[in-house]
Amino acid sequence: MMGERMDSFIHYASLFLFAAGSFFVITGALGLLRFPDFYTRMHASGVTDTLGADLILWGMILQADGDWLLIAKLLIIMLFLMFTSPVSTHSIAHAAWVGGLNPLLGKDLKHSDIAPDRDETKSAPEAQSADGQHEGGTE
Amino acid sequence: MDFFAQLPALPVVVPFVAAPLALLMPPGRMPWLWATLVSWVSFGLSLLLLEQVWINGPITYAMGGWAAPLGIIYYIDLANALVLSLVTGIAAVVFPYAYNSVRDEINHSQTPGFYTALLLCLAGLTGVTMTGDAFNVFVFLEVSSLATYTLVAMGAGRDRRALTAAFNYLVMGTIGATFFVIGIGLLYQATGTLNMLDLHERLAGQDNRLVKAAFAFIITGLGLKLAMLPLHLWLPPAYTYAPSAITAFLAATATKVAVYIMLRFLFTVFGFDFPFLRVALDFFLVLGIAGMFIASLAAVFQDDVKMLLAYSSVAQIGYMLLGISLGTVDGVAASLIHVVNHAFIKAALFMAVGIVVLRLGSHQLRAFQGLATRMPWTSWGIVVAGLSLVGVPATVGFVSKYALLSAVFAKGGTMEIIAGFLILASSLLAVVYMMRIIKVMLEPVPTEGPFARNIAAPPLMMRLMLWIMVGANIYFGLQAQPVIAIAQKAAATLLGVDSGEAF
Amino acid sequence: MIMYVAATIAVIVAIVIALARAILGPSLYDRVLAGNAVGTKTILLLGLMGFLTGRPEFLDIALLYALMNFIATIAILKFFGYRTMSPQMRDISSRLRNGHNDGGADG
Amino acid sequence: MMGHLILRVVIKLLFAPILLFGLYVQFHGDYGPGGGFQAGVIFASAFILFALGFGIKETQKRLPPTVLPFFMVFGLLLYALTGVLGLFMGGNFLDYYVLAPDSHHNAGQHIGILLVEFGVGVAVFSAMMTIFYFFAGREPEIHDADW
Amino acid sequence: MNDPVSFATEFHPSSSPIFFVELAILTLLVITSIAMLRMRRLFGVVMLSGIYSFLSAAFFVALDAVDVAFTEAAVGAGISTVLMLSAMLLTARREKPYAPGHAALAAVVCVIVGGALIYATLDAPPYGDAAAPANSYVGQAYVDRSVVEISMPNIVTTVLASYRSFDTMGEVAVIFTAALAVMLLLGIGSDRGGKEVRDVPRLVGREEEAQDLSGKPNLDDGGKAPSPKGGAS
Amino acid sequence: MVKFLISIAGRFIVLSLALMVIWLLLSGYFDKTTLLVFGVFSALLCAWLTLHMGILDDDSVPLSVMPGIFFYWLWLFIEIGKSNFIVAMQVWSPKMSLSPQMIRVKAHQISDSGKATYANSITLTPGTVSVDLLGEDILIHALTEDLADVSAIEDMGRKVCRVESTMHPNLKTKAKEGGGA
Repeated sequence: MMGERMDSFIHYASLFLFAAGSFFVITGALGLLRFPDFYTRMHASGVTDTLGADLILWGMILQADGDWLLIAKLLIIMLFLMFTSPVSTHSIAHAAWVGGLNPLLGKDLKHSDIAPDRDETKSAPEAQSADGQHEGGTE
Repeated sequence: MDFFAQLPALPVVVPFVAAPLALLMPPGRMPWLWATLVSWVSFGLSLLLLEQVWINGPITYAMGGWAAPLGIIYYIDLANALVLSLVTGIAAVVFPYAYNSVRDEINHSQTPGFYTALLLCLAGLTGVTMTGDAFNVFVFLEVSSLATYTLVAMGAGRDRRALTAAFNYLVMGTIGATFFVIGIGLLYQATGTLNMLDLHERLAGQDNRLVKAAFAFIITGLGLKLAMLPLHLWLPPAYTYAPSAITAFLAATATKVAVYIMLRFLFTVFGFDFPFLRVALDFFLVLGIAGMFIASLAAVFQDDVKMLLAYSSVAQIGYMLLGISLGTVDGVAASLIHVVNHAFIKAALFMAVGIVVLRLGSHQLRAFQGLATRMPWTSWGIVVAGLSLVGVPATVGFVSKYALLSAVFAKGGTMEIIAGFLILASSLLAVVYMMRIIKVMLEPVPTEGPFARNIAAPPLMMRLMLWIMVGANIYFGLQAQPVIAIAQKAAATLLGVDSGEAF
Repeated sequence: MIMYVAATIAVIVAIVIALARAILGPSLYDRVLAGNAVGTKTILLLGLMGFLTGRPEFLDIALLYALMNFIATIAILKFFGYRTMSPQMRDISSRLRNGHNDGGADG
Repeated sequence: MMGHLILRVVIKLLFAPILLFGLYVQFHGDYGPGGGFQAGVIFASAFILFALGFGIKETQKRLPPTVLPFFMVFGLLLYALTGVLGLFMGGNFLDYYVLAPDSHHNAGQHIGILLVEFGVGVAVFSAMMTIFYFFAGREPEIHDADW
Repeated sequence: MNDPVSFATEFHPSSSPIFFVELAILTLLVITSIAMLRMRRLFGVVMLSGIYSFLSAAFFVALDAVDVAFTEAAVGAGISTVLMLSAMLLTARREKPYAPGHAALAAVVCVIVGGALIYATLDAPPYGDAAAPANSYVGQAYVDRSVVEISMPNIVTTVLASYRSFDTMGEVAVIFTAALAVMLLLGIGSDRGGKEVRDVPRLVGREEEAQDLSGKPNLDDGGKAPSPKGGAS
Repeated sequence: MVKFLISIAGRFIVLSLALMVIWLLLSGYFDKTTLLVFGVFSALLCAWLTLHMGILDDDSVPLSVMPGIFFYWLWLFIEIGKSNFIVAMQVWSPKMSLSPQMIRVKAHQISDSGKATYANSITLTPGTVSVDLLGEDILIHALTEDLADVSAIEDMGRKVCRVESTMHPNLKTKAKEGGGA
């Protein structure tokens, strides 16, 4: 009796987790398509990477029928994703930033004025001022 | 370990195990000595195997002890034993020859890698020759091809164009291999087996689209590998820019093994029960004749001796295809005889060119000016081998042309009779291009220009090996009976004696 | 059963959208991001397929995918930021660096 | 101090588990998907990841390119010599039964497959590393701006 | 319904959901390969080929070819991307415009090959047919006999490492040869080798390249990205 | 005890044990002796390789954050969930009201792994991505103004700091000396 109720609870819980996970996966993908520039899309893909994937993986864990081997593997995958996906995102963002791709900033989504001052030895003062502006903008 | 029971595995296993060891040797003489030793051992083993097969008939050897349809077996009849002896024999002559030429053309520190690749190439070719498993053919074809691409590209030390040539060869060769393996896949789909004899049995009576497509893919793939006429474009540059020793080795072995595989697939796997085969054979007749003429004609206009000889090779493959296309025991035997004899001819010619390249640094026709006075031994070698290429009596070239012509006239169709005359006509083209070389060699030594310098006598080892090859040209021209007998019997086994005169 | 199917459909739809982003671009970084996203979603797809066919041992492959996806992305970062695979990772984040601190960060 | 801290930290953290995963795939080829080939690739990928994070010079200091040919040869020879061993023990080439002739659990086959797969793994690992070293360890030659 | 094992036994290819997954992945593969063909920028091609590998490995999983999928994931998606990128650093980033005649020829060849393959499949046994020769003859023998003869759970391993061990040895030799080829062509002693690698990234010329990255108008993508020149002034 | 654990030998042992556990989890075969032997061998080999590659330190065996990090993760999961909703709402709203910001926060963490954890946490919570990490500065790209909440992010940083210092109070001083030098 108790076990049966438990089973159906697990069933509905995993159903919910799958539904929510699917929703977030779709959301992330849609964001990837809809958002205006690279940096904003990055956030959208983060939705899938974190919540969507995790929810679906949790759903699978509930569905694993107590097979701890499966659960362990799913947890390992989840952990691995948790370690690597932010690093991947950060790496791409960093590469874009260093590569001189300027983000759209502010409500009106203007391209920022942050100078891609890669040649900082020559234009150190300018870089300083640019950075100053940029800092001011955040407050 | 029962030596004779294990004999079939050894010609592959010995070079295969020896190859990686060569990589660890110190650069210089040592890897060469090792490779030479291995090639001699392989040659000895192959001859033993040939003898065994001649006496006892076909041998099967199950790799890993797994019998036919499940495991891979080696199936050795006279056809592969003959080609195997040819490949290892050429290796046994070319490897000793290679030392000086390689020292000149390849960076000293790369010699271990070079000989490793050479031994892998040898192992791959022997593996392809002996196997009785269709997929195993592909695997070992890839081993040898990959090694070959590398070896061709090694010519870049002397001429950067070797890289382009090797790349083109790589692309074409890979496409060929892909076609081949697609064909094998389709065959597997149709029959569920990969063993050649088993394939033949299970293909009997199957004449559906799957098998037809498989046949087309396999033949096209192999056609690329053996440089059948419209698919030959990779061959001339690859042969031209490869290191001298490699050209001599490849010209005498790689395409020959491909021809053998073609024979094996045509007659052992598909056989005359497969109606589509006749269409293909007619196709080969046309391609063979076209190859003979177009490539010979192209050879006439080359100013680079290696390029010239490479085109001549394409033309000679035309002869082999012509022999196959007859579909008779005589025709296939003539084809096999030509495989052997042409290997002797081209090995000798390319080895001679290699000596010239070593001393004069070029294989342009101009470099051959005055060669008759400069290097009389080498020049005589070129003359004898050239005469053999043309088909002058008392040389191997005559034997194979004679066999081919008699096979053609014995077949007796109109088309075949015409083909017979065309063989004679294309031999005239061979006379023309060989005469070009000989004429230049007879001119006086140039007094100016890049080739006017004094040159030292070529290394004894190279000349010795060249003359062993030239000697083989004459010896087997005079004593043609053994090769003819083996080839006749091999062809009979390939076709299955009864179906020999199928149409 | 039905929920696996639903989740699988969702993941496939997401892959389609990400693929569209990968093909559309516009910048190279968008492509990398989309490629990475396809990788993550394929991991999910693999897991789901494992459950769908009743052979969840496919999860080994999913783990391998996660690893390879990561390596590929890092390689691309190297490729972008450094134009060579050889040197050490070095701070080239010059935008942030404007005179103050970070001792030997730029080597 | 080197840059790209996040990457380095995560690579350090994941290095050992990735290696372990490679070995797991190597030794569980009998039971699940995988085997020597995949294991070699995974094992190499851990080192490639290290090289991406810490520089190829640093990697080559720890895993010198000069030892890789030895590994390569060892792997291929382990395979081939397992076969030759079968030859010498009275079977055909690559016959594993003769390695443990009196076993009822096909122990010879298990030993043979284990040895052979290990050879594959070592050979593939070192071959991948060789290819990576030679490709990645070179300066770009063409500096064209058109990406 | 929640019992995966019982489901596996009544697996039937054309009615199961996995069949539609296969179809979907196959469609995606086609789309990806077409996009790869259309793309002139080599980097994008590498990117898409990585995606292609991921999808095709998923496809192999759907086809139950787990070991193949494993290999594809390990080699195709990860290592080959890394190696392709490394190789790209040594060459141009953009495919040269090709001669139109060659494209026509290539198209004809492709159509012929594709036609031949389709022609072949017309007579092929249906997918998943247990009575097909490929499934019934040697394949079935492997399944039946490996339990007795080798007693190992993974039949693929028994086939690769024991029944057809000799082939696998050849494959290892192929990989060995590939590494050897790279060693000979790029290593010490080759006319391209022996160059010292610098431990400092090349900064010279980076600026133009970086600007290019952020998008020059003449490039096919990056239209949205700003010109960094405006920011720098 | 602690001293031993953060010595090389201690880390080696801890790493080997952890790897053996991972092996068992992956393998699932407890009754096959050969596999267990291989497991031990593999774990030791991997640990040795880690040592050999010179990366057997606090990053590869993050003992200093060990017990605390799990509670932190629990907290982080909730944070991730919350910020996911904000981003998801942006995605689905017909008219997006994005206002991306670039902000900068200080990373006060002592150890590299602490900093990396912090930066990764920022990236993991959707809406904020750490674009650059240099010295003590983390540059963040935030999706909207609400998400660009410096104080909330720095609160996360303090939590990471606390996790970091739970086990090794002495680490702090040590690192400070190192930082000062």
